[in-house]
Amino acid sequence: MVSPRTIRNLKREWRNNWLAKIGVALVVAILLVAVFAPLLAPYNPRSQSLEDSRLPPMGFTETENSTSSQFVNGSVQVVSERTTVNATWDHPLGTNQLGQDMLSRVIYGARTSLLVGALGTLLAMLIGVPIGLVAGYYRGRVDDALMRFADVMLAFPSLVLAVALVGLWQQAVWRIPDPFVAAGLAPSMPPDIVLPGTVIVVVGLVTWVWFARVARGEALSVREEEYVKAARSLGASDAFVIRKHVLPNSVTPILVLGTIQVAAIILLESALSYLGFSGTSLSWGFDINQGRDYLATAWWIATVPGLAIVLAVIGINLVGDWLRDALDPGLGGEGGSGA
Amino acid sequence: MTGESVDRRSFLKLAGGAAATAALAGCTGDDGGNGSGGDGNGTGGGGNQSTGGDQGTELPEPETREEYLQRANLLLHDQAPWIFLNRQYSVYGKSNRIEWEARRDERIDAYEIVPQEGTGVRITQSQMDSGLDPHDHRETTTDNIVLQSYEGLLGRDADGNIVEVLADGYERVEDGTVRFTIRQGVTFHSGEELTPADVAFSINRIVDDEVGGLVSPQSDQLSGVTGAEVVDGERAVDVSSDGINPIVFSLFASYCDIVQQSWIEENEGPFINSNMNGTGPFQLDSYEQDVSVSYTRYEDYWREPAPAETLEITAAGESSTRVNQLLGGETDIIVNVPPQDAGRVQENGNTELSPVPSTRVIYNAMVYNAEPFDSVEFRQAMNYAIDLPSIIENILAGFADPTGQPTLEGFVGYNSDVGPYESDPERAQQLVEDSGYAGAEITLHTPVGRYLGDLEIAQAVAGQIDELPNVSASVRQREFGTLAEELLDGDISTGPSFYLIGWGNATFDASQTIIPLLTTDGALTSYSNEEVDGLIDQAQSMAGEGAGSGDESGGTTEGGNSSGNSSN
Amino acid sequence: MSYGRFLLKRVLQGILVVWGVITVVFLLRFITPGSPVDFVAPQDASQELRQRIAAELGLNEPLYVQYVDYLVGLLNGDMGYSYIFGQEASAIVFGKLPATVELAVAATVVAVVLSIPLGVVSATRRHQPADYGATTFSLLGISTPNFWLGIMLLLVLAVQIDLFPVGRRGIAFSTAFWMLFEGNVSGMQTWLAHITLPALTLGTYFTALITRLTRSGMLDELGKSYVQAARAKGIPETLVRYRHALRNTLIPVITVVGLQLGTLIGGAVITEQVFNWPGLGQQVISAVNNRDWPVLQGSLIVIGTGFVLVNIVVDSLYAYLDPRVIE
Amino acid sequence: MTDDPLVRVESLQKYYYEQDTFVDRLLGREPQSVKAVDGVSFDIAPGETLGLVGESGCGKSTTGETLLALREATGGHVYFEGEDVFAMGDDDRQRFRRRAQVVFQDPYSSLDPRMTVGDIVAEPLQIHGQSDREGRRERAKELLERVGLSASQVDRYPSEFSGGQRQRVGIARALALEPEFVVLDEPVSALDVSVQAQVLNLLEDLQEEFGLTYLFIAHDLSVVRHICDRVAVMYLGEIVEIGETDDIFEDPQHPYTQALLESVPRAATSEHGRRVDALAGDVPSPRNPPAGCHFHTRCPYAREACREEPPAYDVGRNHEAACFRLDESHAYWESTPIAQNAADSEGADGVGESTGPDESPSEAD
Amino acid sequence: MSHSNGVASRQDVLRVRDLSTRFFTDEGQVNAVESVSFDVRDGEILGIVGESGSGKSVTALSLIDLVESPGRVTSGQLWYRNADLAEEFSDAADGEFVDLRALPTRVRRALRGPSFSMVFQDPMSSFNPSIPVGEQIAEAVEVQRRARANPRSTRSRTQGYGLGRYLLDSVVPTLDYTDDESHERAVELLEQVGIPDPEQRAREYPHQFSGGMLQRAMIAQALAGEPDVLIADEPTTALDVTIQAQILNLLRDIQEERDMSVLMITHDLGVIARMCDRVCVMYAGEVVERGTLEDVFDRPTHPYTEGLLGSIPDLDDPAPRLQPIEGNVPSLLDSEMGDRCYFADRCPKAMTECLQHPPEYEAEGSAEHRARCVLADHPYDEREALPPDYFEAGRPAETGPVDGGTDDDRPAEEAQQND
Repeated sequence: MVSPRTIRNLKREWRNNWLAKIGVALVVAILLVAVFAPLLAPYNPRSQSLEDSRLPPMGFTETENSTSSQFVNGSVQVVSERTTVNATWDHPLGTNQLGQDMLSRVIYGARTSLLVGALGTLLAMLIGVPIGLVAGYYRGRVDDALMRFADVMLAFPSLVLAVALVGLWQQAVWRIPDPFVAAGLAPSMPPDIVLPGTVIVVVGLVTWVWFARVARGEALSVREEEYVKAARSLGASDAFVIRKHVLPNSVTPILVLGTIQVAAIILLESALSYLGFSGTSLSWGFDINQGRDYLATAWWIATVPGLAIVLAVIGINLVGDWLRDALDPGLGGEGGSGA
Repeated sequence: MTGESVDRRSFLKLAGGAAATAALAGCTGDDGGNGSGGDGNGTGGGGNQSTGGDQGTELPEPETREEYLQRANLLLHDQAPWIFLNRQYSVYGKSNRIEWEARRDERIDAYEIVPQEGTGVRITQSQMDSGLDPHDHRETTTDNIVLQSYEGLLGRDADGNIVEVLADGYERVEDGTVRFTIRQGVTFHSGEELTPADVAFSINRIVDDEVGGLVSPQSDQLSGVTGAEVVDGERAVDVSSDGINPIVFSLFASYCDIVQQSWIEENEGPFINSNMNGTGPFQLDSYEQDVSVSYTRYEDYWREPAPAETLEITAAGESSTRVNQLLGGETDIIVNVPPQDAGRVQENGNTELSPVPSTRVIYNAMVYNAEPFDSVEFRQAMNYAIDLPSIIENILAGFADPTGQPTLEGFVGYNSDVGPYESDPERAQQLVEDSGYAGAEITLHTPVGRYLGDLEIAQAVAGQIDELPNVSASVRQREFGTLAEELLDGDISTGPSFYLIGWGNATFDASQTIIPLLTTDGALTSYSNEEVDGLIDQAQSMAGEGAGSGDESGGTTEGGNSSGNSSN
Repeated sequence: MSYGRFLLKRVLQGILVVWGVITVVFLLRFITPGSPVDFVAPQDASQELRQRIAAELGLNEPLYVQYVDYLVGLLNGDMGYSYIFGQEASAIVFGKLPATVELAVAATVVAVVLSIPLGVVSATRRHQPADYGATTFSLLGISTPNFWLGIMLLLVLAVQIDLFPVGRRGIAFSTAFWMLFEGNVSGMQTWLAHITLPALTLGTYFTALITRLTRSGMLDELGKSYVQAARAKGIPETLVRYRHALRNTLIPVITVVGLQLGTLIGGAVITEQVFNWPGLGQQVISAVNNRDWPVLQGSLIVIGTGFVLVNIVVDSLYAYLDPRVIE
Repeated sequence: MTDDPLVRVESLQKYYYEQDTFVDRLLGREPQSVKAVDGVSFDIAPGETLGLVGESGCGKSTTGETLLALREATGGHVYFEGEDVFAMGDDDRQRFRRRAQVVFQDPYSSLDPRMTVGDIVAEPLQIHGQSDREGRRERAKELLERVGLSASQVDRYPSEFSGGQRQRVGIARALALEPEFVVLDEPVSALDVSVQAQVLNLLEDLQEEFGLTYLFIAHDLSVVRHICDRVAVMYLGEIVEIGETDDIFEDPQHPYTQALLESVPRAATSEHGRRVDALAGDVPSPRNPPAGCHFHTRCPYAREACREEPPAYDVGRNHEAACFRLDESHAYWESTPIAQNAADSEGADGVGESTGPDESPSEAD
Repeated sequence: MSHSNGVASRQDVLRVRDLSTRFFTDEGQVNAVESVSFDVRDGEILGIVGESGSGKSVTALSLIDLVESPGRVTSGQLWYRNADLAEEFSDAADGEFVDLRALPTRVRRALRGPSFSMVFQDPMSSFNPSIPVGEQIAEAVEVQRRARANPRSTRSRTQGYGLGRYLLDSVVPTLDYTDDESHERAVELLEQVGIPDPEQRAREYPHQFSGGMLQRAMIAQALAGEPDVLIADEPTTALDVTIQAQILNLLRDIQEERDMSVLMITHDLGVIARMCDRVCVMYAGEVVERGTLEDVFDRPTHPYTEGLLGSIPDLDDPAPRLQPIEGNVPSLLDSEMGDRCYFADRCPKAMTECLQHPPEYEAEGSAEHRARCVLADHPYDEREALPPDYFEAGRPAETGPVDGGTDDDRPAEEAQQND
């Protein structure tokens, strides 16, 4: 599937492109964090400690006007006091309004983001690639119909459609037992990986078009290649040709697009979570939404997960750029449906 | 209720057949009481609860309407159909440009606002109206917009006392009929004078689907009212009710805006929803749907014209946006200042905080017939699992009062002997074991941004329950609209079985909380208990003393009469 | 094929797509759980009343009749009646449209004005600081969730330093524009103050995207043989770059921008939410939450149609710039 | 060469339709036909090499692909050993595929870059049901050796080979099923001269060794002269002249063939400064070919009669040309000559598409 | 035909000496052109012939300074006869000749058009697809017109073309840069190269032209500056024979009419034979043999030239068997080019001394005849012959990197030409 030439190109681009190295480093780091979240997270990301709420990240000290009310003699009195809150190494990235450890939440958020990104992309691929290949390979009426349908799908901005679908459909949540917890390695961590099923299905449904377009374009050009004609002249069936020639030779741009789409879907997921259409609370977008109300008093609640998103997406985009530059599938940035 | 003792037989006689079952239910509550050790209550409620726990039969028989309601509250405390949370505070932020006192019922009456600089007033709510038809909505946000232009027959002052508005007199004519006399010299913004026919039309438009081209969602706000008609030859309107309707004046003090019959009949729905023609202190200047509503002072108002010449109401869903708008001088009054921003508003030289306990109770409903909430022990365990004082202190910064019963302090029917559950995770764990639902997984549905700190409260509650080793809890954010639809659709099985919601009761009467929320046929019910139903039926068949605190007029005396009648 | 025929064909194609959009939107209701009646009827409505409402909504008709009714309604500008707001859905949708268009256009202007020079500079000063700066900016730009960017801009520019108002639209552009005619610039100032942050927020992703496209496109074009041929005939480098290469760079950029408009509108939804901007995006979200079907459907159709329209314009521009397309 | 022909092509037609989408129909537009191959007939005897020569866009490659049923013909018949190829059922079609192979022009695009040459050469065996992987590999090695490559290269990828070597791989693939008939579609035109000669020699050797029959498609007349037994000259989708190679090259009958031969620069000093009477104008578009004789727009001898009806030729073993001038009694001689200037601009009119490679436009856009 | 006499008396217009151009690619240094020397004379057609990868196109691009990164002209001199320049840049001058490589880039670039111009192989990709053909030719005219009006200022050539116009022009095709006069001249040029209805065609876009017509337009464009030397890089390769004949006729007519010098680059020996007075044969970046047409075609000395001629099937004589050169075109990677005769591995007459890189020897024939082969010096000695498998011994037969045909390893030539 991967020819030595591809590998050579990848290596060459790798040598010359320090951005690619940063990208791969970021992605690997985030992957590791996501996989080993239960081992890495210092706390259960859900466990609260209201007394420790809104601790700033290391290096910051917050002066807080804590105002509270007291009901005295049938009327409410507002009492203000100025307190200084110091960061502690117990919570290097601080805590949120419920006293949950931000570091642990960011670590667990990586899981949700990457899983939604990967599964959503996979679903989009599984829908889009066959459609695109069939349209491109058969052309004519089939292509006409499938591509007009793709045009229709394209006319809906993916975020708008996703909001509509997630909002209208029942939220399905998939729970997968966390292997580390099951194995007793991290007993205090959440026992399940919670996946927002509806969100995954919806992001797949709203982004498959990009895969269809790219796969179609590839199929259109690959089908004109003489080796495809050669295979047909040998009596190969259409299915054989698509499987053995068209698909493998379309794989590179599809993979590159897939990479970019993971980033786009992470953004999409975070946007959905931010808008409150999320199936799980262990999500970066969800935390940003939470932090929104604390901008003036606890800026880190929204800032830290936002930075996590930026880093993850930059990493994936850099890897995507690397793959594209090395393999040059000529996408030119057309793909993607970022939010 | 203290000191009086009534024997069990007479209690049974009063409560009717239902009481037998109620007693059984009481026995169930018994076990819970024993398990709890009987001292889990706050202010002075401990002894009482333990007594109630030991022997329902030892309780004195209620005699007045208020006592029935108090008994219901006690029972509900024991049965724990909710996780009792808090009374919400309305925390307003206001700029020093204006003078204004916040009200307890979440309404912002712009007539009371006195600008100190300039002549205009700007108010920012959490959301805009859902159309300007005064009879086609039931949210506070829309009320606040509509009620600047429309008025009812009666109203309430800032402390919740009933005052006369478009009616200058009201009395109970007979059991099912009350009479309002209509004020003279009131004109609609259209310039035409208010007539009794307009009043009768307005009432009928709400309660009768066939009148006014509208199926009003407010019909249950005037529950019991069946219709109204003009009294021949008098400037008065008779309102008839189904049954005695003890709180009818309270209802009219809170609900029923008066519209002009001809204006409604001549115009289409979309027009009515984007224009206003009331009798209130402000008339509509411009309306931008879902964006802003501007008013100018109505100079021919029947009272003194309002101090503010112009008024603009806008909305910002994000509380931080509202706070920043206030701090930036972009608005004068904002609603729902979140506790974390209270300091900023208070310490800023140009703004101040204006908190007031509201009439809204925040609670987590547990649907009585859904697993695992069909177990009283489990429900009680949930109450013991949470640390309510910590939530109030850390999340709400004290802008809330803890509750232990559905009815808020100061309401008719409030049982002052019942305090909040105490935080006791060990007992909670034990109760969960007893309930047989150990290992249960529950999901708390909560609206976001609807109530002060709603999501945070829900998260804290779920987090604290989740700390129990034998229950796991998570939160699911819901849009208020959809959640409310599910809860209001009349089918208890379609909605979630565990949800956070708030209930505002502008009538200051326990029945208006318990009936819709905790009786078998309640519109928003999550609970069914024949004993409670029986107690409430009994209460509602008596004219209580006081629909509304400080209710001074007809209600009380008339109520006395009808009480006697109904006990026959 | 003549340009006119090309346009005609493109418009017809567009109509087909819009029809598809309408059909998908129409069908959306039938793949969604719950009956529309639930969202219209009062909670204690009797079965009889629910029936009546269903009949009024036409829900008892066979699917195709409802479909035809809906299509006919749309042709007459009738998107249905919003029971939530007691308004014609079309009035609500078109009432919100200008705010979104304003925001989207402002963001596009920001993007175009910033990105093309950035991309050109980046491509022509390859491996120089300007290039690194532009590349880094564009990488950050496409990787930053715009709602977060908006929040951060608000935090810094509106909350910490009080440069801009924190939210809401302030004044409609049309109003500000007419005020300008009366010699009153304050309207325009207000408008600018309010739209700057949202437009920047929404425009950043696009700026970054177009910068990247322009840079790589420009590099591509500069490597093509016609550029070499132009140099060979003695054309000065500036002319080669701008008169020849940039023009051909922009052709594919325009198409991609057209395709990515969906992202812009999607971005507008969330930007509106962040900045309390009363546009279609907020409307969609509230319609979803309220199950306000007529408004939701109307909004989706207007958004889809807008996308198609803009793409027709883009394609016409494309064909104008690159006459090969017409063939 | 008196046997029955191995391949007989009768009035083969291949039209493409453009502007054939739903929207075009909606606009009430007639699909525009492109007559890539417009009634071509010829025979190929067993063991012989027929050259099909013409300029780009004349339809020669399309003819090759259509007669192998790689593209669906719009008219005409192809008989392989007397059996109608277009009427074959699936099994027969599959048998036909074994016996008739093709080698393509472009050594870069004709090999799947993601397969090893071993897999490429063995692919026909896989398609035709040889499931034994090892056996296929052995056979691939044999074939590679046979075409002058080393068996040790079986696991290499096409990108590691030069153009000439790739073309050898392509030939090996065509030979894998031991076909009788091979269509060689410009097999050497993408190669450098020195390598081209190697491949031509190889093709000749293979023909001899396996008794192959070739249809050799080319635009390079000198290559055709070198390798072909008979030659058919195509112009705008039609055959204008067909005959024995020597006859054609030494005594061309059709004005087009004459011009073609005249135009080719010879690699000899005697060529220096030779002035060629070049044909005027461009090849007209196949979308709208000129009426009558397709060549009349550029023909120096064109007369009014040429505009009226297309000339025909006989299919036989003889030297035939489709030109009225060969018929001494034809009305042509009485009609008025057409001025070349007019023809020039007419030729220039429809030139839009005539410059592309031999590939015809796609079936639908 | 005894044209060689006339040729000898002509004056040189360009003397190329030891020109080397290298590409610094990721795989390593590619020696695309190596120490190439030749002269171009007034009014003659010089042919450069070679297979793909031989460096002929890069040589042409090196002449007009169009080699692009990662390529660079690394050494050599380009002596161009121009009295004015020689006077102005006396440091770089040698009599009337001036070394182009020593001139400032600005000056050198200004020579494109009036001194040198180029016709490329693929007219379709050498015209900007989105600008009308006439406009592109007018642009070439305009540049030269402005340059003539103000020869010392490069800025004048972009005058009236400010920053705003750049952006505007990239969206709106404007005729503002060129004026009517230039347009008229463009139409005139189109007419001169035999394009019917030039007024109309000038307004059309490249894709509306046929290949032959577009090549004519390209020639018209190249003539806009009235160049001294016209470089034609494979001008007919993309065309059909009948069209090729037209173009060759046209080129010859124009050359004769204007008495220009033409540098004709092609892989087609037939085209060389028909058009050129003198010939350079290139192989692996070097000129391996040069001389008059007769020298090279009739008395080839280098075995490569011989092999090339033997590989071509003769149209007039169906020889029973071709005599190809065995092996493949070599890699031009510096690291893989030993210091030997680059042809030795394919050469049927390779000898031990061919393992040393040979100098240019004079060969028999005209005084011009040179060959970079020891055989020009002394005859083949079989005793010295290298064993036939000498070059295969070290590495497996025909491995990838050895031959220059693999697609990664052709960066130099492939960038400029596709055949």
